Amino acid sequence: GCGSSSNSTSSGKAISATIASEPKTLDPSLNNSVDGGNYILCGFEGLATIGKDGTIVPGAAEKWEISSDGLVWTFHIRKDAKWSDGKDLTSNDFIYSWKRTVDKETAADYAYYIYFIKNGEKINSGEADINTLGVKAINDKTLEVTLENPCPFFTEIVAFPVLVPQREDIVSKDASKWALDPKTYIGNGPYKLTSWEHDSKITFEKSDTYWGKDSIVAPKIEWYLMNDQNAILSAFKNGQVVYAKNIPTDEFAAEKEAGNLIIFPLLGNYYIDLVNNKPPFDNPKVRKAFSLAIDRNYLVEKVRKGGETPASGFVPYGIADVKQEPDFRTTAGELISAKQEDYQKNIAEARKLLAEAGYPDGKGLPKITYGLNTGAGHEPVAEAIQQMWKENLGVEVEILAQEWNVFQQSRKDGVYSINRNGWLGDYLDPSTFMDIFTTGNGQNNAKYSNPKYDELISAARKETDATKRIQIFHDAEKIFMEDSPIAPLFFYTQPVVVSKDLQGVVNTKLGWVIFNWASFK
Amino acid sequence: MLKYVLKRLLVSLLTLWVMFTLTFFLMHLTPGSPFLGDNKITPEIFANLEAKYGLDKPILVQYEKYAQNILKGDFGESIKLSGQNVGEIISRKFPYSLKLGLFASAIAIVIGTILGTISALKKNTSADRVIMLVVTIGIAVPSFVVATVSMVLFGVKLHMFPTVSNLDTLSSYILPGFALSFFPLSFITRLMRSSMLDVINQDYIRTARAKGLSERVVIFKHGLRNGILPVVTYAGPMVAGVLTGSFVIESIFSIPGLGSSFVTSITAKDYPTVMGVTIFLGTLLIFMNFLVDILYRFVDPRINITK
Amino acid sequence: MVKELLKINDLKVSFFTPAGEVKAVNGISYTLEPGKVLGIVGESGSGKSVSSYSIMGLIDKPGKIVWGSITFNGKDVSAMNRSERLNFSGNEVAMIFQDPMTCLNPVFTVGNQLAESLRHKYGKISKEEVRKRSIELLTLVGINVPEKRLSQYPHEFSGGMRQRAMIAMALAGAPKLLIADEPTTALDVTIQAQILELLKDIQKKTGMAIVLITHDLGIVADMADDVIVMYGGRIVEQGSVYSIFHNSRHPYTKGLIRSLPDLKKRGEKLIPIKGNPIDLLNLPKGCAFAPRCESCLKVCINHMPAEYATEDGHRTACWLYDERANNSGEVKNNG
Amino acid sequence: MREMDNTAVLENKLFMPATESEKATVEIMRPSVGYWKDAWRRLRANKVAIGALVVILLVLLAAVIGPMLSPYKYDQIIKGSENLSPNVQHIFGTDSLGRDLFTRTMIGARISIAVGVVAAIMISIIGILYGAVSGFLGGWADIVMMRIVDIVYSVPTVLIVILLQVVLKDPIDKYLSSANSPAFLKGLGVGLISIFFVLALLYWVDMARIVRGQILALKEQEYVLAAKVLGASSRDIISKHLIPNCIGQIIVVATLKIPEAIFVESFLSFIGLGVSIPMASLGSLSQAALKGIYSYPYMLIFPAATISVIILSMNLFGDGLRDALDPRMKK
Amino acid sequence: MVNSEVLLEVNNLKQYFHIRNNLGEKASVKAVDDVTFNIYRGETLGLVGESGSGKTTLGRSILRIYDLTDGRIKFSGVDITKLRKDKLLPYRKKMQYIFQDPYASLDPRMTVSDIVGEALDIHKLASSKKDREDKIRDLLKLVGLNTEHSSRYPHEFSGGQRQRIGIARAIAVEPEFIVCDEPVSALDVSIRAQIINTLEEMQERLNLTYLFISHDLGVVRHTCDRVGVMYLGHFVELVESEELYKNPLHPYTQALLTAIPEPDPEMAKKRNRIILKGEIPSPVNPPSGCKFRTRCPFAKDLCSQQIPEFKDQGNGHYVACHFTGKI
Ligand SMILES: Nc1ncnc2c1ncn2[C@@H]1O[C@H](COP(=O)(O)OP(=O)(O)OP(=O)(O)O)[C@@H](O)[C@H]1O
Ligand SMILES: Nc1ncnc2c1ncn2[C@@H]1O[C@H](COP(=O)(O)OP(=O)(O)OP(=O)(O)O)[C@@H](O)[C@H]1O
Ligand SMILES: [Mg+2]
Ligand SMILES: [Mg+2]
Repeated sequence: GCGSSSNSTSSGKAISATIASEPKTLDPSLNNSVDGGNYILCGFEGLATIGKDGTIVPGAAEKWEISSDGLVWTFHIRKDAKWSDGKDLTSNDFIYSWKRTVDKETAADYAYYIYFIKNGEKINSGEADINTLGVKAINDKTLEVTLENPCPFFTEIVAFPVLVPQREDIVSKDASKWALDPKTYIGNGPYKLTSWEHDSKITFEKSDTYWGKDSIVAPKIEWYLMNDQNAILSAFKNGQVVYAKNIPTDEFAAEKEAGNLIIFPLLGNYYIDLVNNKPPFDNPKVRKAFSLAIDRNYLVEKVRKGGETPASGFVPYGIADVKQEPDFRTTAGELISAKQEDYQKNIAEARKLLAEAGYPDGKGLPKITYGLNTGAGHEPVAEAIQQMWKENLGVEVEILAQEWNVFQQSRKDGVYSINRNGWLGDYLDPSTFMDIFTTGNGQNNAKYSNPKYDELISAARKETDATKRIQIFHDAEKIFMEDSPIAPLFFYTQPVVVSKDLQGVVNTKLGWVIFNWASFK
Repeated sequence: MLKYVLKRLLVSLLTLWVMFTLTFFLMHLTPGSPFLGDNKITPEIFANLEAKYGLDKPILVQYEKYAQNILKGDFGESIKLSGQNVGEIISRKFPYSLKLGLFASAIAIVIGTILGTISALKKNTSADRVIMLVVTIGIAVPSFVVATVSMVLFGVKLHMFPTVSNLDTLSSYILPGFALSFFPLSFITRLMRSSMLDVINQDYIRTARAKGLSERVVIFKHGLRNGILPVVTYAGPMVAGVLTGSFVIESIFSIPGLGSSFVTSITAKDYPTVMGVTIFLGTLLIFMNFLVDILYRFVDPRINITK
Repeated sequence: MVKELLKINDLKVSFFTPAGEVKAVNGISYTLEPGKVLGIVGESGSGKSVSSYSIMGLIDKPGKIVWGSITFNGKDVSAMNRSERLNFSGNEVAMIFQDPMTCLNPVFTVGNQLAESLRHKYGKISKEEVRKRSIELLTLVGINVPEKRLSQYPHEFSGGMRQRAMIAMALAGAPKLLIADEPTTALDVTIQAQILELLKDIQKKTGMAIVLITHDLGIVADMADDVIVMYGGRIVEQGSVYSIFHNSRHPYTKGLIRSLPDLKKRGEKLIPIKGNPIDLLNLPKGCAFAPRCESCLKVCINHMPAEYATEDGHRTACWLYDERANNSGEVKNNG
Repeated sequence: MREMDNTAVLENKLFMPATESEKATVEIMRPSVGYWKDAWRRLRANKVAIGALVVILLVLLAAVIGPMLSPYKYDQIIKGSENLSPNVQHIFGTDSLGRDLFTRTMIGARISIAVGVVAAIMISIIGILYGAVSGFLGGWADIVMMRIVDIVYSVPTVLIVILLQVVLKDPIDKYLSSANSPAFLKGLGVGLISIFFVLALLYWVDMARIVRGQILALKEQEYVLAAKVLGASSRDIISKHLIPNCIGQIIVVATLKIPEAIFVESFLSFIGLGVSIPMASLGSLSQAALKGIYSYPYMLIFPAATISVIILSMNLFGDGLRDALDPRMKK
Repeated sequence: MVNSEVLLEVNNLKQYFHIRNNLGEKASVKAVDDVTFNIYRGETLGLVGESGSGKTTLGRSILRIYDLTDGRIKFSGVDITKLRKDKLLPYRKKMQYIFQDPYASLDPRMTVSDIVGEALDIHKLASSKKDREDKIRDLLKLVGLNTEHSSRYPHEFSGGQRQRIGIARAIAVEPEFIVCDEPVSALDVSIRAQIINTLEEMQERLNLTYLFISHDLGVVRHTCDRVGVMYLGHFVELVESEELYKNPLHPYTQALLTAIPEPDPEMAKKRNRIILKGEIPSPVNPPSGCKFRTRCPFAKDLCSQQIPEFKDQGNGHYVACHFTGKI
């Protein structure tokens, strides 16, 4: 046990963790990854932020009001909110940041987060002037935001790393380099960037200008940038890091046994596209049959082993229904049964459906290909499913693995009959999932198209009544699951190894890990 | 000599240019885009990104633009690591690969040469057999296995060496250095053995003995210098390869070197980085080969480099 | 009688190859007096080189001296300790080889290789001293502009110059005995003449003894005082150069002299020695020359011939000179 | 005249001239052995090489018929038998999906050997032809051809491989599914064929270089000149004289290319150009096993050891073969 | 002279090799520089001279192994200087070459019958497999080898036997003219006479014409009708063999003759040798004027200024020296 965890300040030991390799950037406007967002959340804070219990709590804004039509939000920024160089945080810092993100020139990957704000999308596509964005500084500490559509989950959005404030004076000086140098990386968050050793380590130390600094526990966070799964596990075993994401699947069992493995749910669905315009999957019966014949429990327990939940619908657990509990998924119930005891029944049903579709015992089916990308651990899932279909339906499926770029293209072009796919939600609302299967959506690789479904989704977008809105999503999901354009397999989890000595780590459903309140026993 | 160097330089530039062009077009011919991924990229955003990096222009325009920038010595900005210039990335990462590479090359050459010589001099003894067995294993076992196993064994199980290495202490060089040098070391040992076997039967060795020189002088002065020629030939591209880093070794030992960025930038379709690194590696390779030719001539004055 | 410088007694050298024992030298004995030139002639592979390598201790791995003794200046060579041995080879006895192209190390300058020999002789001497002596030596062997030549590599020398450089190196240790293994075979006739003249010259000046190995009878006639003729690892005949050429007795020697084209007129057929060189792996039980011998006796096939000497020290290993072979060689000598 | 003592016992009649036939009994020519026969004799005498050959044959035998004899199929997922350590039922244990690793290793060896050997052959053919032509022609042709080699050498392999993945798979697939494609090709499958393609396309350069170097030296040999004087065509000179005489070097390079091909296959499979899962190769088995090296080291040991044994024996055999084929190593 | 029919006519033949030196500068080796002579049918023309004087190059140029730099070669009156490869094939059959080194000139991986058979195959001289075998057998017998040798490989033979294989290969195509490039210098002394006899027998039986290259003047004297002496790419003397030995006119020839070791101790020790100084100059930078002047004991100013003409001194004795008869 060596490593740099010995680097401690007066108030306690530094926390060393690894969640990914070198991030693309720490610039809030340009970031496009969970890990980058996670680092940004150390250095910056949005109007709202993530609390100790993982829920959204007021951040840089101490409170906000919403107009009755749900379109105008007024945020009140804390008086004592300051930048790490001591300057006051103002409403204009948010306006500058958001405008920068949505600006066509900036070409931000996450610009669509600003689409919720009035004219955001138009500005981004160059159809509207940047100054028409629905934001207004009432005064230095009051910010008025006008939305495009009512958005009950907008607090979620303002807590997202892409909507944190930015300093115009610094950023505009050198927009491409400011986020690389700790000297110019001025934030308003609980931590200050103190060093970025590329491909090796990013270090944040507690900020003494942060308004809530007294509640912050961990004095220092060291993010190790690592790539190889074995290297990550080794670093954990050697005590070099006390928290690590992305360790080899095959080591889950041993780490669990050792009490190091923690699994928390992630807002995501792992599914396969049953490409709807490719025979035989142009027949919903065939699709449904293929979906039913999958033993989801086996996949979860024996193949993934990461504590995932078998998917009985499309929207994962953890998104609020009308009330917070029971959540959307629980309320919707099992749209296909993922219970172990129902499996034999499902198979019988699948057989029947396949026969009805004209392929009794799988005879007469055209060649079916299952595409996936290599090197990301998708192979065992495919192999297991291949075996299930063979045993249960008598269907031979060919698995074709491709390099990531090539696969993306093939998936987009609909080369295979089946694609490995998955979706991670951006915020806690059913729309983050349901939106992608509207006709012609770029993410709709299953090429699903049902006018009724499309209608429902666009109705939900306009709906201001929360109850009605949720009901629309329930209706839409039912249609969707009946059509079975995809076979959802399971809901993602995040297995991580954490030192038994570490307490107070917050892991959220969106994948953030917050060490602000973490300490060693 | 000058004329030769100039001519060689010209040919090298030409080769580099062809290489560059080929890589450029290959890169653009392969499917995928640096901006696609599991993220929700709307068509607008995609268009913005393409415009930002100039990928919306016709490929020939891009090529011309890029070639112009290269001539100015500007490799452009990485797409994957925004704000970071490819030149900066290379100059930041290369030292790590260089340090490790020099270490590994030195090990491979020195130990390989010694083992090969011993093996040749003690032909068909048990020392020879043991050495040959070890080096054949060195050739037979893939480097990813060597690296991972040695990391797990010596780094984690035995705690002898660090597993994450910034190459700041000597001990952090040992494991990656060994993993990186095992194959070339084995290869050099074999090369050296066979060339030494050849050399010790040469007439000039007999002459040296007949002069009454001690066996040490005969082997180390007269034998080694001649026997090492094939090693020099092999070492040129080998050193170039090793210096530019190995994807496998660097990612397994978390070394922030250049080797990993090559593969990752290709899979990430980070055009500027791929181009920059390719040109850099190509130049290095050509330079190393040139160096070897010079060295070769230095070791063996008969060699006419201009041939 | 002058004390002998070199005495070889019943020397046997074998190479133990996977295919069997190659008896390269099969019991040879001779002596050499100081200041004399001994010529050794014989077929290729007859053991000329190997016998002289054994003097220098140059027999390598599969090879071994299996029998016999070598005495130099009254001292048994095999009983020498390491330092005596190192002093012996190079300083007491020096050697030059057939192929000047391959015998100089190609990667060191001639000066460097010459200095090596000088240091071997004189120990740690200063650079200037080495240079001075090197230049002297090169001048002695007739190399022009020696200062410049010292810093050149062997490949920048012509064949004749390389051979001279070899000779210079051999002379660096001021040896008492020079073994020259086919020193001019690779050279042109005019250069060969130069080198031979040079050797004669040096021999006259320094009085060293020379063992001159060659298969050119002309060179032997020109240079040697005594001659040894070898065939199949044995000495078949030895004697003074005059008696060998004018009174040769062994059928092989006779055949050799007879087959020389120089003595024949144009249009006359040459008289070759029939047959092929022997295979040392399959040595006949008897005389090695028997299968090719015109006057072969039945006894020759299975019995090693005895040696027959005449008063002048001319010795021949051939059954024809046994009393029982009544009609001895003279009859057959139709040369 | 003096006489040695022991000769006195010889009978007088021995001192009669010998007849020709008596002389002939002495001159025994060694029995004539053909080149190949002689080579085979030398090879047989080399115990290490023969040992290696036996090992290769055993592994080959296991790879070819082993899977047929095994009670498990290579892709058979046995529920409830996941991650078993080596035991009586599964002597190499099972993998994380409960597949028998012994069967998979044998299947993997089949693929890896096929890849190694076929690749070595193809690399040799292309490299030899290219190198021989380049070396034989010399001059400008040589310069240009060698620059092409340089370029193939330095353009990033990954890039070409990815591109090939796009352009290769479809046509091969189409060709294979068309009626008139040969059955044995169908048996190989798209994956293997594309691997062979890639290897043939990218990995011949070393061979070409070595052969060229050899040819440059050999073409100045007198026997080549002799063939020229006889009026032999360039093609005959290359194929009958030059190439056979660099066979030793070719064998060395080819045996060194085998491990490379085996590793490249696992890399290619990794980025999607290889054999399609659930089919396995030794390389892909080792690679997969690395992910569980702490908990299940045996998953790595068996395939990695098999690779090592195969390559080790091929190298040793190659060395022996080279020695045996060199007529100068006579006796 | 056996016959006065000119078989081969060589006019102003030049063979330069372009090389590069260490500094990458181009240079040309004037290996054969402006040589003119004739070879008559049935004769043996000897070619002597020091190593590097261009003997081999001349022999090979005549066989069109190299592309000529300049000059003209006529074989039986036909100009073969510019013939293309396919047109040259018939002449390949008529002109052959025997190599100096019997070890390097036989492909180590071919059997004797393959080696000899290759010649038959190329020129399609065998009508059937059996005919081919018969022909090979006859050829081997002709050069004094055993039939059972035909399935052996070159390494199984002694040097003399190998040289016979080389001879068999050369005569397999029934040539009219053979260049023998030092055919015996790599052989054992005891074997040389065998090979020379074989060559002479072949000549008689097959009415061959030889260009016999050697630096062994003894052999040349015995085998050749006329002898040409080369120095640095030039002919310095060309005359009937007896005449050359009796009356050498060129100082180089004189030195050469005295440099031959005399296999007779009395003669050898009595003889008055002319020891030439220095080495043969580089053919890249040959001396001006007479190429021999740098080593010539009689060199005068004129020699460095003017190239001596190679001219007939009467009775077919050609010499290239300014002072012929005066020294
Ligand atoms: N290292 C060796 N291994 C096996 N046999 C050897 C070795 N060295 C020499 N011989 C054999 O010893 C015999 C004598 O060789 P040696 O070199 O003394 O002959 P030589 O008379 O000098 O011939 P040459 O005139 O060709 O130089 C030869 O038959 C040779 O094959
Ligand atoms: N292919 C070639 N390229 C360049 N130079 C050559 C070539 N062949 C021969 N030479 C040069 O031409 C000159 C004449 O060589 P050639 O071989 O004809 O001499 P030679 O009289 O046959 O000598 P030797 O007696 O050594 O065989 C030499 O200086 C030689 O180096
Ligand atoms: Mg010898
Ligand atoms: Mg020649």
